[in-house]
Amino acid sequence: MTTKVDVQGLRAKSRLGIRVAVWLGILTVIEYFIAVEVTNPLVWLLPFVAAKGWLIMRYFMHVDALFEGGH
Amino acid sequence: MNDSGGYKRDAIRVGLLWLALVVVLEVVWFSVEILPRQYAEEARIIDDAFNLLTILGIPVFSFVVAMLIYAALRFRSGGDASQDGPPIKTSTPVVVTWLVVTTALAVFILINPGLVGLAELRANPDADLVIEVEGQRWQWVATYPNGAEVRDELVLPVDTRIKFEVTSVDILHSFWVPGFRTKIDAVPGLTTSVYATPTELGSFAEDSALRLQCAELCGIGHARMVMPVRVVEKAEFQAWMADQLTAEAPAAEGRG
Amino acid sequence: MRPLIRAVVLGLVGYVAGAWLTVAVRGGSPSDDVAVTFGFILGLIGWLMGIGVWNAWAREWFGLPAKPDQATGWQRYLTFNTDHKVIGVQYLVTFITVLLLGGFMALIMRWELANPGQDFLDPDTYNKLMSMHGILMIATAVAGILGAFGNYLVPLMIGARDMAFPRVNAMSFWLIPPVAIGLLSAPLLGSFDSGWTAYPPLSVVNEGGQVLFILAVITFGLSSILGGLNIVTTVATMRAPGMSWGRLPIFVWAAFAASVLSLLITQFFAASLILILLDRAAGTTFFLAEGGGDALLYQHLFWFYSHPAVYIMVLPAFGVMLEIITHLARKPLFAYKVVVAGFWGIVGLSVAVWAHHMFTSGMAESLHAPFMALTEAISIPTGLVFLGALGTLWQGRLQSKTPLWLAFGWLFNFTIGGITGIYLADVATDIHLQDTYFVVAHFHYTIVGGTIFALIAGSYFWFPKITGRMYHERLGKIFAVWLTVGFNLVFIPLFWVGINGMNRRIADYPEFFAGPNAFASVAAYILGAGFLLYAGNLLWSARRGPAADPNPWGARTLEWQLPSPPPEHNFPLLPEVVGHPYDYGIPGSVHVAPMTPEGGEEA
Amino acid sequence: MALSAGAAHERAEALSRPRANRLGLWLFFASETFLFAAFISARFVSSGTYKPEELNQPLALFLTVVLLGSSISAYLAETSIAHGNRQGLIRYLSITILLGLAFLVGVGFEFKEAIEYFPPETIYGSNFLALIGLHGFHVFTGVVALAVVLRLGTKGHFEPDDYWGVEGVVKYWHFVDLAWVVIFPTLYLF
Repeated sequence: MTTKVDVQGLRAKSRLGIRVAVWLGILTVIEYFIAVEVTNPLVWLLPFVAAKGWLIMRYFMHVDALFEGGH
Repeated sequence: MNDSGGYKRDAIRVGLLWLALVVVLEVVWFSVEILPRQYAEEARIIDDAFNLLTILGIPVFSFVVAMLIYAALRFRSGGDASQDGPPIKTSTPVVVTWLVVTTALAVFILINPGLVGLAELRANPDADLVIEVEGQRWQWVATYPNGAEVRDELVLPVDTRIKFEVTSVDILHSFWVPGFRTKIDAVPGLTTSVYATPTELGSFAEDSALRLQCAELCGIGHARMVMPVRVVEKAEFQAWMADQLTAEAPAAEGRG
Repeated sequence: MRPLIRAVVLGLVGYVAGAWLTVAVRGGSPSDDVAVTFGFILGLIGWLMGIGVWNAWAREWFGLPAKPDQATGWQRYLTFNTDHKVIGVQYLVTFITVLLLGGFMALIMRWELANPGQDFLDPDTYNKLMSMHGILMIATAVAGILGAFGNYLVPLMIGARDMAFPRVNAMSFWLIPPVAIGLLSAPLLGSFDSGWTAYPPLSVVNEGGQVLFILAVITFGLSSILGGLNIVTTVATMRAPGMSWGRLPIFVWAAFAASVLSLLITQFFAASLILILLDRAAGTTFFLAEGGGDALLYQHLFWFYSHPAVYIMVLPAFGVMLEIITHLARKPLFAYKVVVAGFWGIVGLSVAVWAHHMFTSGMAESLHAPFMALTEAISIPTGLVFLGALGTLWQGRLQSKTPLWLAFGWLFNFTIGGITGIYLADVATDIHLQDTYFVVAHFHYTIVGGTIFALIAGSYFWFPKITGRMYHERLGKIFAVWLTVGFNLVFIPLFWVGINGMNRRIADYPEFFAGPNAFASVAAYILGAGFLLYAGNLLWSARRGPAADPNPWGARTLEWQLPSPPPEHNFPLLPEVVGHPYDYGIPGSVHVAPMTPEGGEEA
Repeated sequence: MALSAGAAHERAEALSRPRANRLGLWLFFASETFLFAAFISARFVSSGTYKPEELNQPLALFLTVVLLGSSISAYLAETSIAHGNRQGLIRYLSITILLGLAFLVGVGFEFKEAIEYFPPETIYGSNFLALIGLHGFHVFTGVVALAVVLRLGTKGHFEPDDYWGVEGVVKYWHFVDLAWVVIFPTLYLF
């Protein structure tokens, strides 16, 4: 029932995830302040949406696993 | 029959069949009158486009039909299912020719009648007469420049460029006079416009193409949401329009 | 039978519970839009759980072992069976039934339209009948071929034992009966009279049956999405060794392309209907001018789905017909790669042509020219399909069989459908023709003449594979001619009345159009009678027909290398694909390595 | 080919199963993207880039941070079970569910506030409430799915080489977060 815990792998992966989350947080805050300060922010916000989307798909959703076989 | 001689013979025969079909169908098309009578300048533009598309469509249609007739007559196998045809997998010249011809045709019709027709229809934004038309379930109300509101008949002067400003009070309707070939939806909250320049006198009583018909499904009364159209001489129109105002006044009082 | 009874009971219980709870919470009547909505949702869940989702699937979510249904024989067809062949047959029988029902409604309409004036349908009933006919037939065209042959044939043709997600597959079929029940019970709430297009504001202000239409069609959309997702995944991940993309049978390509399209854009139909539902039930104002809403928004969202939907209908039909033509002409499919490129060209362009339905809608005039150009451009990839079909017939050894006769009728009809489509893509002519019988005739040529002909031709062509018996060939040919001639007699006159000023969706018309309408009505009854021959032939042959050879056409694709009907899990051995499926006439060429069990040891 | 039916097929299927599952899920996301795209485009078509003054931008920023936090805990849950740490799976799944519920409470509050400022009888209100509602519905289904997986996890399901249930649900949760990444500026920042 209990399987061996791969502590090192887990720690490395967790750290990566938290780093990505911090980046997402930073981007969100910058995005927010641009939106509050700039009058017509549409063009300015698009890169932030794209960057956040890419981070989530790449690191959280593992989109590249789609193109590999197996686990 | 597999040799190139057979191939050529088949090609020539199917080509002749195609040609014959094209000639017959084009002759038929030019000798029958399918489109309704033109009562407006816009009808001419639209009918020209219709005719041109048909003239170009007949060869395309005939090609398929010629191929089908020829294949049905000539390539029928008497043998069993194990007898295979020649293993022609593809042919670059045929594919390229096909692509070039279909693309050329698509580009041609896009330019003429497509863009040309569009330009002609939009050539002139001015109008000599503006009539507001309002759709409601299930009747049309036309308001003339002098303020007359008319519900029972749309009377229009001949040889006048008329702009109809169309809207709706409830749901979607569509303004369509088949004799003019013009159509635009009546959209609540929006004023759309369409032009017609009547060129011939006539009335609904003589020709059902002269009717303002609702063309957008609007419920129970949709089919009968019709207003008769009558095209009259300019002088007669002015007199009629003035009459409407005097005729309307007592009626409005009575209603109020 | 038991699961079906359970499903009906749980469905009803769910409906009543949903409606009752709504009334208990917010008051109002159990027949108002909100109560019906929640009733339908709970009823749908009850139905699905009852038919087998609970037993075969949902138990696992709670850590319990699944208990798949063990029914055998004909009872399999009434259960949550995950065999793709069972599901294919379920779809086929269901949608041919819906087709006949929708056709019957058309005959009632033609009875009313035989003479000007009101005969026996009042305009309101007529509009409702016309709307019902429309949506039933649209559903048949969207899901008929993809559901029946897509499910039955795709795994067989690519050498797989089943679809990638068999339970999702069973669910996408069992979502269909609630759709039918929802639509057909709409008259209880006053039915819906806004056509299958459900344009607001009419669809916001009309009677409550419209809500059932909305819920049923959203459910149908969910079924299409799940079905499409399954076909795409199956083709992408489950092909037998050697079945490269370049060796896929053309029907698989067609089903794959149509599924990609269906998977993505169907959501726009769902979204547009959800917005109508919100306008009706939640007091929003998306399409009502009073609150600043915009009726044209619906048309954009709706046609963004509904124009490509035409290609969801017709791409699988292309696939079916090219299969039939290739096998029965006994020649390689002409320009195979070009045809596949044509399919993808159609998929790509189809999402960029929607506004040609709106040239007279009052939308911005700057959109007219681009949409005209893109719409006319789609004739180029469509033309490549004709190139493939005609090129394959050229110098073939045509086997004179019913499916091929129907293929000829199909090519003829679809040519007319395609050419008349140009008149509607051209802004000038469309201004006159939009919303007339010209449009009605045009789309019947593409959808009936294109898709339904393929559904019928396919039901003959794969009949021996599905049933193990042969249909009656001569009766089949008589029907093929009857159908083609009858169909053309009905719809050719309708082009004329449309051009001359008869608008569509009307119960009454000016005296001027009496002649052609009477003609079309008589022809419609002749056409309708022909379907007795069709149904009779297939029903009788399925029970009493002579046993069919496993491969009566001498065809090369994988499904024909198996016994008829194919056994459960299809392939006794993993097939190995070694060549192209259509290399007729090339000496020594093979599609599949022989599937004999020699050397095949139980591992 | 000398493999018997059962063996060869099962081997082939075992190899293609995770691929099929993943592809199927991504296709579902693609489909859902079109649903969100329809609602988002409806908002721009009806209201352009109009932005009312009454928007509660700080609340939206708070909601964004909550959802972002739930995404990282979902990530940690999946990573834990992939490396054999069941306690981690349970802990982080629970956190994710709590954050998801917090988000729903926040959205509920926002909904109540929004109905006053831009009621559904106005076009902006229609779009705003529909889009928030659509996303909220997805969050709700995500929470339910997470709860199902959490329960299975506590009962001993899922192993480092077999945790598709967790992976699938967590991906869905990230997708809901991804949708919010677009919806947040669409509703609150333009």
